[in-house]
Amino acid sequence: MKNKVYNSFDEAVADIPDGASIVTECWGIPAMSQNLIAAIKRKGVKDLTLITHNFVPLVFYSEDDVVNLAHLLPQLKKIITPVVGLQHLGAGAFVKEYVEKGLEVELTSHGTLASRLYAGAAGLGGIYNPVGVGTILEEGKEKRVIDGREYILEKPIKPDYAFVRAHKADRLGNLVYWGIYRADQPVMAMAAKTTIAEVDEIVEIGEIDAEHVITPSIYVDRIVHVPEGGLGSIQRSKQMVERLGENETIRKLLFR
Amino acid sequence: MKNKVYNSFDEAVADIPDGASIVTECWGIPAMSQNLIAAIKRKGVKDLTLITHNFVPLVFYSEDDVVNLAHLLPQLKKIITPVVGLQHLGAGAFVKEYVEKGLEVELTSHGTLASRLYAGAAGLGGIYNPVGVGTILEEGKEKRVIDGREYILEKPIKPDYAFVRAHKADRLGNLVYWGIYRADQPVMAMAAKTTIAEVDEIVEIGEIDAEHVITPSIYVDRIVHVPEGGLGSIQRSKQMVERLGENETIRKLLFR
Amino acid sequence: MKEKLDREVIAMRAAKELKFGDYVNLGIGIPNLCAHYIPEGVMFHTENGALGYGPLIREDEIELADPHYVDAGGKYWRPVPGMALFDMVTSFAMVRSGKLTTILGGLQVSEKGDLANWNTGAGALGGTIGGGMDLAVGAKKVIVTLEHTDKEGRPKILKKCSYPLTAQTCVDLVITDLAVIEVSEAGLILKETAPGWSVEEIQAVTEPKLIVAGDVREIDLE
Amino acid sequence: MKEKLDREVIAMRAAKELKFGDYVNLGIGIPNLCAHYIPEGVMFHTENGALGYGPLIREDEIELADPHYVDAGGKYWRPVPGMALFDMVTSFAMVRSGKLTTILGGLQVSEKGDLANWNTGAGALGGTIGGGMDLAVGAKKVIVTLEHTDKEGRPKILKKCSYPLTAQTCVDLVITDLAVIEVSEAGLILKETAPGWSVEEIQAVTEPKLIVAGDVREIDLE
Repeated sequence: MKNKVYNSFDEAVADIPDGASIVTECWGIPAMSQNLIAAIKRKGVKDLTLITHNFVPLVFYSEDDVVNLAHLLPQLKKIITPVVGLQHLGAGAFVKEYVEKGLEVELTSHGTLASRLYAGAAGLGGIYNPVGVGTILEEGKEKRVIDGREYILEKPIKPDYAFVRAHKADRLGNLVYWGIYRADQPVMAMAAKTTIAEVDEIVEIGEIDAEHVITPSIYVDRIVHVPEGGLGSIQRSKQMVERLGENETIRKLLFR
Repeated sequence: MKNKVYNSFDEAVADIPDGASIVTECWGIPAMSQNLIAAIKRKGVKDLTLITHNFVPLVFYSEDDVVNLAHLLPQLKKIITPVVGLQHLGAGAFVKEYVEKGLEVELTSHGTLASRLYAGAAGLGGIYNPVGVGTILEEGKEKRVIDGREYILEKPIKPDYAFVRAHKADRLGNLVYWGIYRADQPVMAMAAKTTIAEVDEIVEIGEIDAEHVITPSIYVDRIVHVPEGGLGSIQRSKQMVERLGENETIRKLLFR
Repeated sequence: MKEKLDREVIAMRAAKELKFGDYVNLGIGIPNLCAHYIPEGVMFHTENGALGYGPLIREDEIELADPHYVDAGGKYWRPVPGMALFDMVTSFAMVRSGKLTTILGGLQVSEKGDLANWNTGAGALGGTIGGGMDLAVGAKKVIVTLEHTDKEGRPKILKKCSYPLTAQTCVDLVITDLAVIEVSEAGLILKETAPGWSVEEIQAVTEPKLIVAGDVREIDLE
Repeated sequence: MKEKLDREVIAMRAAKELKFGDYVNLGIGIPNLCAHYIPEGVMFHTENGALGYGPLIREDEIELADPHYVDAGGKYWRPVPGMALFDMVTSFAMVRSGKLTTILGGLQVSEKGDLANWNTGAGALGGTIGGGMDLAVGAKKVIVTLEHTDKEGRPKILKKCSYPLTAQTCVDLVITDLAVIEVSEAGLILKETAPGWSVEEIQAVTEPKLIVAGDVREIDLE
């Protein structure tokens, strides 16, 4: 059995070069590959293209608590995403200075992102997509009427790397997720050339039932265990939820 | 809670009109919706379009043992499939008389079928597909070079009905499958306007873990229980496997 | 001054559009409030990957919040028996399947049923797209809730939206603090009015000419 | 007459192309036989929805056959720890991912690496397409096993296939009962010969001109 288990996050990202494209989830703290993102930040690679469903600033937490994609801003050449920023904080205002310095932002809808990743995973050359017609998303793209309805030609996304945050991996690389943090991650793993998973637990072969596997092992190249209580760990997430009530802004946003 | 459980297969197909399109699995006896197929045969609706990954004659079993799509031949206007017949039995020879009388056969590759059903499920207008270039599958279709590679424009498939053969359904319609008989069925259920499931077992709400659901309830409109020991039941499948050894042709085909 | 309907009442009226057996996706804002009024037997969808989940966690039960169960707006909910979890490829196929009803917030709606709800014209980075465009294009029925006019009293129901669109000709029903308006091929049909508001008063704060339904009546929450 | 390699030996040679950590999909016929010779640490894929499944059930253990665990050729296998089951959308994305090696049977191969393996020209209904076209187009490496000539002694390795194609320029390596031939941009490279067969004898039953590898040698199964 090929060894896919890496002992450190730095090792797991060691071969990622300047100019690489990386797809990863950045929504909901337990769905973020915080340790891999932190490793990329330490590594300092430049001119990255990031594909994510959510590119947002950290608002409620310090960088000691949570590391997210916004921390990579100085290392980015391009972002492909349906969400830049948080609506109530002026949306994409926080990337303005980088855009002025040349950062490219390609907007897409979330469903379109999922379909484009599927297209990348299935080797399709493009898809005719119903979403975005008559909106800013159609700018510069080919449109076409098929059976009386208008569609936009969208290109597949085939990233160099996917960072996925899974719940459990077996030693072969089969993955299961937890709750709504499955999200875009299975199709990200399928579309990428190389997939690196950070997981709560690495279990023995056979502990994940074949019927319950979400990401089959062929799509997972490297696995790193998230240390208990460490950055991005379940324990840390739980503590943060427990502290939610202390912050009036969060109370208002999340519970009213 | 809306009642999706029907007491009979005939009731479950009662509204299917002449000219309807139906997608269903026809490969591997435990994956076939034999009771729904039998009900359609009894009903006698005509001019059906069938979409299936496998359109084959019954060779080893009598119609009392197994009912499959080939039994519907007189009721069909069109078949969309990657497999007509069995290679060692002269492939599509068994449909020849129907083709001469006007049956249309649209060939596709199996992967293309899966992608076209996904396109139907996701509301796409078409996909540029890499498979079939330079083969008979490109005939009459638009081709296009994208980023240096040639693709064929393939249309989505959006059938009126899907018949799926699942292992368990809860009363809301959430489904799980068993073994390799998951097959095309989840995407069939997603692409169809109306999905009818025949299942080994109908369980109470909560008995299927949310993390293990394969087809979410929104995609299932009607559920019918396969009677124990009846057509298409697990018991019947197991008996047939136990009898495999008695037939020298099957022994040769399956175990050598 | 006559009273307009408050947000809770708009939500109550919108919730009435849902019936037993429906599957619904609620947007952020007023739509979120509908959750409290939706009849039994309606299942909730959130585009981040759950169907049939339980009620939102209230402020007085924060201790029940589990970081693995939140909706697309970041609100925590309770897992309940019968729910299903799935990935985004499945979730957005669901969004586009024509099997969901969606209640969305709106900035502007046009007489053709165009919807603008993501950006007030502050440039491409002046708003977030998320899954709203997918919902607007893909749902079986799109209900938009919004206040009838902006803070300066200008109409939000317009001949043509001035803000960047979310989707064209997607809206089926508009529910405001003054009226219930159906989008039809012929134009906007005024179906219901807020108590005390006349057809003329509502027309005065609506840019396109309203077609008055034969059976136009006061909004009824029963 | 000199002996040609038998089907088992062709399968043994093809199996040598696989190494620890590879994922492989085996077609029907000779490729299926490779299963017995494939080194440990190689995982099997079957396009009907399983990865990492166990060995095929042999004729003397029919009682172990479970109707829920069969491969794309209808053969029964054993479920083993670590395997994964999935649907066809996932399975064919996998087939097209460039992450699998596939060993396929062949009717004809052209000098450009075109493959014909589904139909002997008996019309569109004279063969079955299945998932073979997807495998030929989508795999990282396509190995084709076939007999070097047909029953009448006519070459199956041709300048141009006469049978309907499965896919264009897809074949990487051809393993026959006489030779191992690599498909390159420059043409077909003869790498290995069956014991006792000369380069000239092999060329005589091969339509396109073969490029003889500098290190051409006898097929070695070690």
